[in-house]
Amino acid sequence: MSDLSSINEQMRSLLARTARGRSEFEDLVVVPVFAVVVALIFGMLVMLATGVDIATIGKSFVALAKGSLGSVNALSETLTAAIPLVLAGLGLGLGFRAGLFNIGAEGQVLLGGTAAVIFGFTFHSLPFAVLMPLSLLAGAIVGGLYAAIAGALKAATGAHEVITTIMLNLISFKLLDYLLRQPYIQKEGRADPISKSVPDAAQLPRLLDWLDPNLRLHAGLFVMLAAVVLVWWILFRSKIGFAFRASGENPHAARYAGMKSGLVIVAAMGTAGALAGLAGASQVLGVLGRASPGFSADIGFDAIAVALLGRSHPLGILFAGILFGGLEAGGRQMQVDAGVSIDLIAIIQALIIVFIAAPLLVRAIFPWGFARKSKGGSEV
Amino acid sequence: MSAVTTDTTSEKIATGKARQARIVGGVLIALALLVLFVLDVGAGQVATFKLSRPRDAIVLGDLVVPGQPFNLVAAALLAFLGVRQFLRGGVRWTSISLGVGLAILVMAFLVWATADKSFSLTGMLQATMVRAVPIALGGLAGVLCERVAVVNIAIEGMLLAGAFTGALIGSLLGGWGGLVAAVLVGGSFGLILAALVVTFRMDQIIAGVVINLFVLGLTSYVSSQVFAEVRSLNNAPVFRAWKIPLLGDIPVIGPMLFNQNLFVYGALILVAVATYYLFHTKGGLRARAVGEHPRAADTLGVDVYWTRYVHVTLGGMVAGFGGAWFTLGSVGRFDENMTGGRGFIGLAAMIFGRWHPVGALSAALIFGFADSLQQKLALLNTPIPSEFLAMAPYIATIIVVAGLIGKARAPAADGKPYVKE
Amino acid sequence: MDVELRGITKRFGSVVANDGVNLTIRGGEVLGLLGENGAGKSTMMNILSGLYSPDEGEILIDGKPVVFQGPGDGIEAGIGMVHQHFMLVPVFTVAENVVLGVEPTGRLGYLDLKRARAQVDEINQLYGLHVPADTLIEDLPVGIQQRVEILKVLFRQADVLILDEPTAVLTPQEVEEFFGIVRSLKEAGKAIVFITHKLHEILEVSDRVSVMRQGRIVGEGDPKTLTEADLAEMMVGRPVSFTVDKTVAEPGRPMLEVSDLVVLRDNDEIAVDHLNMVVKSGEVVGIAGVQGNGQSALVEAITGLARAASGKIVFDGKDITHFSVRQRHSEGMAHIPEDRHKSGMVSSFTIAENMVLNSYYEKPYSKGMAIDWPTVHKTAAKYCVDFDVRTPSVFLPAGNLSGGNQQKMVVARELERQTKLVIASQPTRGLDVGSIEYIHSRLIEARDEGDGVLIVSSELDEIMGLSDRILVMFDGRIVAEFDNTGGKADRNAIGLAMAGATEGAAA
Amino acid sequence: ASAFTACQVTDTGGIDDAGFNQTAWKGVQDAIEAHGIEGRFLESQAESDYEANLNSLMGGGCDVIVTVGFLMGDATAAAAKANPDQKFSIVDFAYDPAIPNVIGQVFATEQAAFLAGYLAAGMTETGVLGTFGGINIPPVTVFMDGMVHGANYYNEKHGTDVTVLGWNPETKEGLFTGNFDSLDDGRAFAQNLYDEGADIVMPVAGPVGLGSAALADELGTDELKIIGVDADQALTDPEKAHVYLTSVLKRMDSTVQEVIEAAMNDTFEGGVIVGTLENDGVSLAPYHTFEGAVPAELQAELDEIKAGIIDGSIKIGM
Ligand SMILES: Nc1ncnc2c1ncn2[C@@H]1O[C@H](COP(=O)(O)OP(=O)(O)OP(=O)(O)O)[C@@H](O)[C@H]1O
Ligand SMILES: Nc1ncnc2c1ncn2[C@@H]1O[C@H](COP(=O)(O)OP(=O)(O)OP(=O)(O)O)[C@@H](O)[C@H]1O
Ligand SMILES: [Mg+2]
Ligand SMILES: [Mg+2]
Repeated sequence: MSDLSSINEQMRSLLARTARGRSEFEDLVVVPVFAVVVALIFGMLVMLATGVDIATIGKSFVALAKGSLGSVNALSETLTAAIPLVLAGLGLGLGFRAGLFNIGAEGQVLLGGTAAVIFGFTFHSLPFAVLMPLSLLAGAIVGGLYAAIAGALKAATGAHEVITTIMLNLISFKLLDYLLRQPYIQKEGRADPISKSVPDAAQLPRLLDWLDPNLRLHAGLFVMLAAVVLVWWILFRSKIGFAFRASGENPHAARYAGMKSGLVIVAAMGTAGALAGLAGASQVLGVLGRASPGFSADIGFDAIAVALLGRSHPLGILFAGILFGGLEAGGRQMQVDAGVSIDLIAIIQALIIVFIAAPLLVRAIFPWGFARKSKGGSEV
Repeated sequence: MSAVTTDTTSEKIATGKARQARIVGGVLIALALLVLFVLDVGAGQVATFKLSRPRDAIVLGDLVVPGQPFNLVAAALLAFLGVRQFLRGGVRWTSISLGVGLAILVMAFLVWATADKSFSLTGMLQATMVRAVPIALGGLAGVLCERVAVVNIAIEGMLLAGAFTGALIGSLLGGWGGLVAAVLVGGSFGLILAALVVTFRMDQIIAGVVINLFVLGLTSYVSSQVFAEVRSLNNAPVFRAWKIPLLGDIPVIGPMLFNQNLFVYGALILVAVATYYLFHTKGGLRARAVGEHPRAADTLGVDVYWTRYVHVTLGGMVAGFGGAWFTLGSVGRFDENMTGGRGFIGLAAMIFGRWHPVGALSAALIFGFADSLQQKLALLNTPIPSEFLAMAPYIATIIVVAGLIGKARAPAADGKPYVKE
Repeated sequence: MDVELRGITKRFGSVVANDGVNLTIRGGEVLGLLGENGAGKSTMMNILSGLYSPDEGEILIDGKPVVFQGPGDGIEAGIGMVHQHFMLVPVFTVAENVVLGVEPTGRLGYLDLKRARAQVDEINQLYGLHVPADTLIEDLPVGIQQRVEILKVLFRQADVLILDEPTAVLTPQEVEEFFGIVRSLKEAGKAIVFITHKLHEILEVSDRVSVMRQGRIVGEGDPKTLTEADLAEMMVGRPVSFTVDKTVAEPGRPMLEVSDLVVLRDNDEIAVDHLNMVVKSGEVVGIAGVQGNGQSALVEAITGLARAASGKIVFDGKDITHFSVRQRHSEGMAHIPEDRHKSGMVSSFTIAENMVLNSYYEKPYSKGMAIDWPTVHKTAAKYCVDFDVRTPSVFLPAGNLSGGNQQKMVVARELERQTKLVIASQPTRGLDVGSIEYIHSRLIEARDEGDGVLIVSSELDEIMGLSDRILVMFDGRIVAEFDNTGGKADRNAIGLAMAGATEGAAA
Repeated sequence: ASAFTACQVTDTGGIDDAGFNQTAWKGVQDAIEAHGIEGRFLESQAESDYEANLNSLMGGGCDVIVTVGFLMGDATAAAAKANPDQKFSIVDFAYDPAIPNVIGQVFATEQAAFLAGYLAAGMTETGVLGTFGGINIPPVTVFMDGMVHGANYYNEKHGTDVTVLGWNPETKEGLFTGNFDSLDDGRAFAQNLYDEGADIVMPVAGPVGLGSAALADELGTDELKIIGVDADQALTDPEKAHVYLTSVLKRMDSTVQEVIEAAMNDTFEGGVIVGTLENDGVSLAPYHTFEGAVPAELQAELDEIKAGIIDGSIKIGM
């Protein structure tokens, strides 16, 4: 033991990282590919069952590919749709890591977006360099505070966050309906429940409009990418992230280690809500330009699937969000080119998630393409 | 426990619960002030609650409540409860005091809102029951699943599937056919959920989310492709209210409990059966053991996977029954997303009801009450905007969950997959 | 009934837990099974009971080969196992736990709890177990829970009883009573497999002993002719010292002074009742006591996990009564928690992450808001080397370590820092002799460096071996104090005090 | 495809919303039937789809594009400005100032609802009417306003005391389901009004109203009658046709068809079409099964009032 070189040798081997195994590669690459294929086949069966003819089905799958990846416009649409999903998904993923099952992203998106709009038109005279970032920030803060309510309730009284966030969602819908009737918020000269528009100086500039004015991809893309990096840093590099993860995995150990559970819960919820709020803000500042009833359009719920599919890892969430964005954009194209109902996309989405999230199922369906596992394998 | 010497009693031992008791005391006193100053009713104004409807067999007079005295008494009671709670800090009484306090508040609020007006109390109670049905059934489905440690986020989707099937098959084969089909389809989704999470070890939450997405997509797709074209496929008969002789004529309570349709009776019976099953039978004992400590159950020869399959499927069937209520028990036709999130509220009711069938039913009734109350208040022209009235059930839930329940304990293995070696 | 295991092999991924094991078990005989942590004892018994299926090999009962599809088949065949980790549903009553799987039922599947209770009481009588049938498991002390496990097996009329580390959590008195039960079972003709890490127990109760190392049987023998030292050497592969080598303590200034401390449980019952005690630097103070007498609450209050309802805690001259866990930690308090799985570690975290679980926020592990991972990894590797934590890499999840190595990891984390006071709760529960030896020497080392050391253990041997001074805790108070310089404290007197007999001897 | 093509982009309610999307689409279908043109629609799932859907219709395939609802106001205006040669029309919305290539279609719905309120007041046996809406927004509440004013006018004329539950035109507060999906809410809200004595209820919440019809069907029409909105619900909900006393028609189908015809005949001119009682853009539907039940005097009064509204001698809500 006292032999210095043997100790160094020991240390070196302890510090060597293990290489990624074949099964990890399969889970990360092979399974998703199979999943998409199987889901499309199932989608085809559904269409056949409802009397759609083969030619149309073929056309619709071509459209799906074309609409999600096939052109600059398609890519732009895919990314545009991905931005809010990834942002909100990052928030949810962070919450999951901290052991919080936040169903409330939808409400946080809604109120965050509304706050960004209100801030934008209230301070419309500020210059772009100030107003746009501050409007985003306003969205993030309001989203964060709204989520923190659920966090604080859990920390103070143990109220289950699933219930409180479901309720806060429902409350936010009503609150928005109410706000949109208020003269200060309602669009000038209209009685409809639509907010005033976001001034140009608060908008996330479109990135590709020099190419074609219809390309909607906006600067929210950078917000999204920055958020991916930030969340990755928070979770895996920062002190608070360590506390989030420890509390999520084993609250007893976290308490033993001196982490304040209440603080961690509120902070994690707040951060998650801020990201969801940012999702709402980027949607109104980049795409919609105003708030209206239900403008969040289930982003917060889809983001749950995105976060879970991305295994609560920022990179995974990025890819899952882009996949969902692609399905959305491609689904629209299916409707345009083949006249297939857009509801079909929801079915295909669901199937893709099933197969990605259940590698065992894909392995069962496609026994080939995977290395055979020894009996009693190490799947734990 | 141990003999505490006399000097201990004199010193202040601050416990978490004592602090909570004091907070509740403060809240109650604040409520008393609220009733006194905000909900104050002008002298001589009366609130009229109609106990009978014109066609009832036994007609009772209206319940006329003098507003000012009533609310003064309510404020006094609240203040008494609050001060008592604050000074004594009796831990055991905290929840009870808060519950009673909230009930008093609701009554005072009703009297204030109804001052010089009237509404039908009987109708409100009946509506409470009706509105509670799908939530209670959703909650019961959740109880069956989570008692064997499978989290069922898919209740919403199963309700929707039940509703859709009820409408489709009900249109083709009549109400009973539709009902059976809805239950079977709900059960199949339960089976699918079980297969995904038990056999394929998929994350339970993802599996649930997916089923919701899938059902919403499929039903919307089919209803827009098929129902829009062939209307006759979406025109199912509705199970009518069936009044139980005599009992149904009891004033106030009768219409609520004994003059309802199949689904209300079904929900009540299912809750009773599930309670009996879970807590008084062999199967229930095994199911709960699987939910609490699957390995222990396994070592005793209880088949964990089989038990989970069976109960999740049963849960799906209950949800399918609850879903059929939307079409066969209410409106006779399907419409996209017609369950409108009731499954999630059912989930909340399950947690709120502490994973107990009766608890879930009670929670659902609280929802139903807040919901029908909200509708009445909207008619009474209170100065509160309708959106805020509509929030009432949700806010009430948050308050109750935060104040009364605290940390409810889920089955210990809830949400965790079980891996056999 | 005789049972034979032939060529049993079981792999978990790349780990070979059992490697061609042969073993024979006979009726009317107690077979002692020994082995280091991770040697494969539990795995083999899980295979015998039908919980796991073997990759190779076969099981023969009275010469006939059998195949178990699940534990149900094992039970059917008359094999019952008391698992190392209790297999009890905490929110069920004793009777419910016992009858689970073989419930007495009435019509409509009605669960006849009355009959269950009667049946439980019958067995209670027969073997003198004295278990209350209607109490919830979570309200029972572990000693009684252990008996419930045995009751479960007996209730199923098992002829082969596998007892996996049943004594790990029992007090000396309870162990004695337990041995009485084991002997009466043996007389009733049952075959018993008894797994333990305590060598004297093997010698005391078993008729035959088998020793396992790294998945294989490495030795068998007759306990009457073997000594503890023989067994230990067979097990570890080298001679092991049993007595803790230590010099006479040189107590210095008071490190921890607890005065009039009152701690309440969640239900507001009093757990610690106006307790006073002192731990000086350079001494080891052991707290002996039967579980449930407030030791855990005392430790929680000292370490900041529980609030002191009243009283004062002074640490090296500083009043820390209202300090947070973290403040106490940075003042130099080390805490080895009683349940490493529950609170000492995060199983899914890497070993490196676990090594800084409670100091990640301090220098040198953090820079600003970020954690300095390279430093953390290097430190963790060094700790692993220093404390002999056997793992291929610090990047593996801590849950993959065997229990002994997990505990060494926790001990390394707590003792490698500059500390003034070490609080160790059940520091060697469930560990093999090699690991125990190691951890004990580390605790003494901490004392010799001038730390105050407070040991809380239900293991009287451990308390006797380590402590310079012994306090006995009963019903929330210190009821007796013994000087243990040179291990001279009176074992019997301590045992009596633990049972609450000598109220008058309190310090 | 040389055939004239009319395209529609729905709002998030979808094509089968039993409301304005569906009614507008009926206008397209009527035009298809009458003139043999082609028609297609795109459904929007979310508001962010509006722009994308409109963009995908640019490129010349559509001779006229019909959009639906105030939510699409901005997106339609933007598309119209970017594509000045493309003809647009938007239902339930108008621009001020007008956009040259967009025809807005708006409706004086309160006029027809006023008649419905008067009729209901004349028909009620309990003296209590009820109404409820989807959410508290003007396209919804304008129906409720008209109903209340019509009932009040009846009271004025006849010295009766008919009350309308569920909407207060002064405070702008009333009974709302908060959604346009939950048919079950339609039943529950109608039950609520019925419990308070209402025997005629007008739900203004798209498909939610179908739930109210189910209740009326179950209770029997002597207990509860329903007034439909938007389209003649006795026709769109034929299975429950017998429960509809009448419907307040907002003839989006006819204005849409009118716009299509204008586009076909090159008489298309940006601006606004206002549907009123005068031009039959709004009206009361036939009574169908209640044909015999409405007294002749009441019918005569209604005709008189209709004339009064058209000539301006009766002002609604004044
Ligand atoms: N479920 C499992 N999955 C993976 N590996 C396992 C599992 N159970 C046991 N092992 C591994 O098998 C080996 C033998 O473990 P086992 O539990 O049988 O040891 P043991 O002799 O009972 O140890 P102890 O004295 O600590 O109880 C260990 O290396 C352990 O890591
Ligand atoms: N699911 C699992 N995956 C990987 N390894 C496991 C698993 N379950 C148990 N093990 C390993 O099996 C070995 C023995 O586990 P066991 O649970 O018996 O702990 P232990 O070392 O005996 O601790 P204690 O005595 O405190 O219970 C350990 O190495 C543990 O890491
Ligand atoms: Mg073991
Ligand atoms: Mg062990």
